Amino acid sequence: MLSVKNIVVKYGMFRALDDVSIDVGEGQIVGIVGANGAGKSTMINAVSGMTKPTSGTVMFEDTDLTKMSAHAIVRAGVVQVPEGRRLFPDMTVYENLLVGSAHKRAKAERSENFDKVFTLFPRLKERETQVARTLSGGEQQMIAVARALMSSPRILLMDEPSLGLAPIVIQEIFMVVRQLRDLGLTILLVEQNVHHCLQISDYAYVLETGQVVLEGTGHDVLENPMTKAAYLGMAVQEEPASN
Amino acid sequence: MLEVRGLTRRFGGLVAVNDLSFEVNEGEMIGLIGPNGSGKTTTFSMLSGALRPSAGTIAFNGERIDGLKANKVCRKGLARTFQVVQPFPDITATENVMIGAFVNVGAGRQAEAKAREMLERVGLTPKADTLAKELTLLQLKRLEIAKALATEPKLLLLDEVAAGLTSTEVDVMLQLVRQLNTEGITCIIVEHVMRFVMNLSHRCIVIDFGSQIAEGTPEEILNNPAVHAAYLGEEASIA
Amino acid sequence: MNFNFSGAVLSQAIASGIMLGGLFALISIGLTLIWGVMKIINFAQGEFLMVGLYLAYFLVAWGHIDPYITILVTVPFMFFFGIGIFRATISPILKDPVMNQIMLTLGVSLILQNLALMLFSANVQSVHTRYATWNIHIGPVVISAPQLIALFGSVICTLAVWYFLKTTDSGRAIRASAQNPTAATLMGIDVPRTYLLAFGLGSATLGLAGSLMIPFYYTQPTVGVFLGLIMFIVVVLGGMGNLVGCFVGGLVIGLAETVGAAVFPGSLARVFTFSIFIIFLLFRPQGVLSKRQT
Amino acid sequence: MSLKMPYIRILVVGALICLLPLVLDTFYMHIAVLVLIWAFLACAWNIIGGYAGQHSLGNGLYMGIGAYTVAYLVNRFALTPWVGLLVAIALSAAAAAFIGWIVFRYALKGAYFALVTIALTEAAVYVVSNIPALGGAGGMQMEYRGNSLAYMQFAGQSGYFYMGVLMVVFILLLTQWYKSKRFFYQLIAVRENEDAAEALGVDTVKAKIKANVMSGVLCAVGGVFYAQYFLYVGPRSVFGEVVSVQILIYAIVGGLGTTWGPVVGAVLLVPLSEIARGQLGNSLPGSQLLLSGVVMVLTMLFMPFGIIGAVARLRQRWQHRSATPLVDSQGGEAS
Repeated sequence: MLSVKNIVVKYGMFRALDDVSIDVGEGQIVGIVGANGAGKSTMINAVSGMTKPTSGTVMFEDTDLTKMSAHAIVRAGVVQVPEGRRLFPDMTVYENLLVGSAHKRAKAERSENFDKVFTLFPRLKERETQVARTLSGGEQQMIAVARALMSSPRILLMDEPSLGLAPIVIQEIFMVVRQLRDLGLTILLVEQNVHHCLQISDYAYVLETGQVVLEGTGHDVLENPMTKAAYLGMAVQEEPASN
Repeated sequence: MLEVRGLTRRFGGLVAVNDLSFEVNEGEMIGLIGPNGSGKTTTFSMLSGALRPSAGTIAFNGERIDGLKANKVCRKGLARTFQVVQPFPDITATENVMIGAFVNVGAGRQAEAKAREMLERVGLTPKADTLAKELTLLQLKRLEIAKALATEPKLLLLDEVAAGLTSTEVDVMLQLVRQLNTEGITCIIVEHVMRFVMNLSHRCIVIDFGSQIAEGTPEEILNNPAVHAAYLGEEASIA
Repeated sequence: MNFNFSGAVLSQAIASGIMLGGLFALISIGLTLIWGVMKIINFAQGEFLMVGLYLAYFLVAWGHIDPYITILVTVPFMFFFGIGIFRATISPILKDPVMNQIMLTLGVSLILQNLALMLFSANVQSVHTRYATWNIHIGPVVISAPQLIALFGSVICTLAVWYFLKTTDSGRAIRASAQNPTAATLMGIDVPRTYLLAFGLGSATLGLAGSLMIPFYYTQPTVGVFLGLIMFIVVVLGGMGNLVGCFVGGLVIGLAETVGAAVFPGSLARVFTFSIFIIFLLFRPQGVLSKRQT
Repeated sequence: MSLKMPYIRILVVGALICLLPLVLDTFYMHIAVLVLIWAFLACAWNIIGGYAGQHSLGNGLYMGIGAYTVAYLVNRFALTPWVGLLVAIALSAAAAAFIGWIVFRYALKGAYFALVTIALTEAAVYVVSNIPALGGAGGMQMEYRGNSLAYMQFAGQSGYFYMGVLMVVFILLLTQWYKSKRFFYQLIAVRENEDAAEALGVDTVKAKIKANVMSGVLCAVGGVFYAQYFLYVGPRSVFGEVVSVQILIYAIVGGLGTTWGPVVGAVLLVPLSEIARGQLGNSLPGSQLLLSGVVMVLTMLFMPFGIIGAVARLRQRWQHRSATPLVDSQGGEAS
């Protein structure tokens, strides 16, 4: 459904992504894990049009997303849940959701989407009239997911949904992700929280300094000792540090 | 040398740093680690005077420095680098470093000599006359260190100097920081690149959700299950 | 200073202050939207009003159109005028430092002011309509009808803009783009277009202000200098982007001017107004109504 | 290049300029004096606006303090302007220190800072207009007491001209000299990145207040000279927003935060607008300010770093093209 081919993203001299290819099949959860600065967020932003790649293509079915502006990509059904939530802090929960469904295609499905979102997150229904910034971190993350769902996505790009949340809330969030997949949504999930992410991923990639170092089913990647190495630097530590 | 007691910082209802206490001895290399958003940078900001603590005390060489403004803290010999590099973009690398040098030096000529010496020390001499905005990330990170060094710190706070660097560059940075330590500068390192911290630190302090969850040598930390849980997420499965 | 004024003088001053405050609120709605909500700096806002006033003046004086009917022309004209200026000047440097935007829009204000001077001369222009003499007497207090209409216009315009921002998708898109442009883009909003719309609307309100003011006010190339500063003062007092606050801020400044004029000699009342502004900026930058944020 | 070179350049240019009265007629001498006055004021503004990066829109306040102080003291007590100059310096220093302390202590930035400074200089207009002793809205005429340096008054324009050259050369030398000093580095650090400056031991509030005082005092000196040249001061001619914008426009067009920028701006723009005023002033009033506005808009759109900045950039680009790119030894490709 989504296919990223040989993508390169440079920030000045720095190659944030260096010839990376990934594929996301319809109805799958595909995970991307890796340490801070490995290029995970860059990957998401390259897909959603927030960063323009130097080379490579991002194909969503038959459309080339690299040629589209960011807001047009959303309207086409590729929707990002950004890192750190990025809510509209001074708007109510309800208004945040309305903004999510402001474009034409989503507007037509607005009331069904509201039903769907409030069944998934009954707590948001209770908090409907509260201003977003007064809610807890977990609730804010739910708004971010709900807001993205309101724009009738066909594929959801989730950037570190567990960031800064308490363990119990993280569990909840991942349960929602799995639920969404079961409802038929395709999800590209970027995470630092390796265990949770890999447990629910159908397929996964491990990124290190802008390159894919490992890929496979979620289970395989989780069991692979290299995954841990990419995170804690244990394997590398055995080498002498001098160059 | 540095004594932190009960350091706390709240932002509205959120407690970013919660009752943190630790000590740093002269000549030590301390790693301050923890997952994203655990309060490391907030801690640094309080130590360096950029942020006022909500509670707790910070003593540097026996003198209270909490509540002092950043420029005063710097003049007492405690310098920092920034996680997101903060150069003075429209002036040259040398001039960037001179601003730090002026803390102890009055005359322009001397400050310039000192700045060039610092640039030499971090290996940035070839770029001495380049505008800061034209430097690469690695060069900017070195510049960040050179600027801090020019203030002649006794204690240096390094905030993510290795983040965003390629692995070869991390090695270069590693050597540089180790060199500084052997020259007698005490360092506290906040870092995400674990290889970097683990190779450098004598002792690590791990924080999560603003509280300390572990302390010990790098080996001890690596084998601590609480640390694993904090970094990799708990192993509990999702039913 | 003259403190021994009578109750009648004071009540007239208060009544006039409320009228003037309504006027100040009316001219400040646009800036509340542009600067308060969208954080676009426009130091030429006062000159935009001057353009609106001249347009209304010519329609009434030369076109012999009823001032309240000129709204049909002034509002759409100012909408497109604002969009044109925004596209040509402000939009290309929207990401530049704030100071550059200030300098640029100051330049725009110099251009508009002096173009007006060249084209229309420095003479003070005003129109004579049958409304000018309509007065309402309440006890010893006299209120002029056109001023009262402007006050009503100000209330209605405030409510309309408030309603637009609160309940329509375009209004919410404006607020969303201001609060977090990245997130707005990620929700499918065309942010640059939204900026254009907001700026156009903010400018259009000055067309309305021009039409409502011309029956009792005057126009002159420099009319926007003082009124422009008043707009900024009102927006700061109202609490940056708070429409109700803007209305209250307008009233505060209107009262400060008229009551000040009753107390202080000559134009010293202006100094009183500026002092209120500076004190507010220093000690209560969040405005009259908002609670202090922790 | 020798370290003394910039100083020598200033002195040589100054000396050459002194030859101008030999070739210029009265009209152009008048323009030349105006160029010098505005160049001086723009250089003074450049300290707070260009080097410290705090774009004050109210430096007319200090210029007005200078002009009014000298006019009042000369008219009322028949003092020599030189005493007036000293009093003006003291008064403007006090005002600038007080305003700077308030504004920077509360960390007013950007539009807020601009608005407060406008409000202050506009308030000064209304205050002065209401003080009969200062001539009210009509301002004050000063008496011509004869061609004498003691009265800072000269029969022809050349006296004012030479004095103006001296002042501009002085302020350029001062700026150049300060450029290698700790204080100026601190100002630039404040402009470029305040947090980083604080972290490197710079007391940013103190540095900004000092810059404001320096800039304010020099603007007052410019105001004194202005009053002595025109022998008239009025609320709108030395205070207020329009004057304040005029003070800074030359620095911005010429090149912010450069020694020569304000001078270049004044040399190019003042004659243009004066000629526009002379030629079109009657048929098209306001043409000179319209011109200023157009120049300001174009500068911000196409060369936000001013003429000097644009030239430096062009030269840099040219050098870059001719030089072989340096390969960074450490910053190579990711492995």
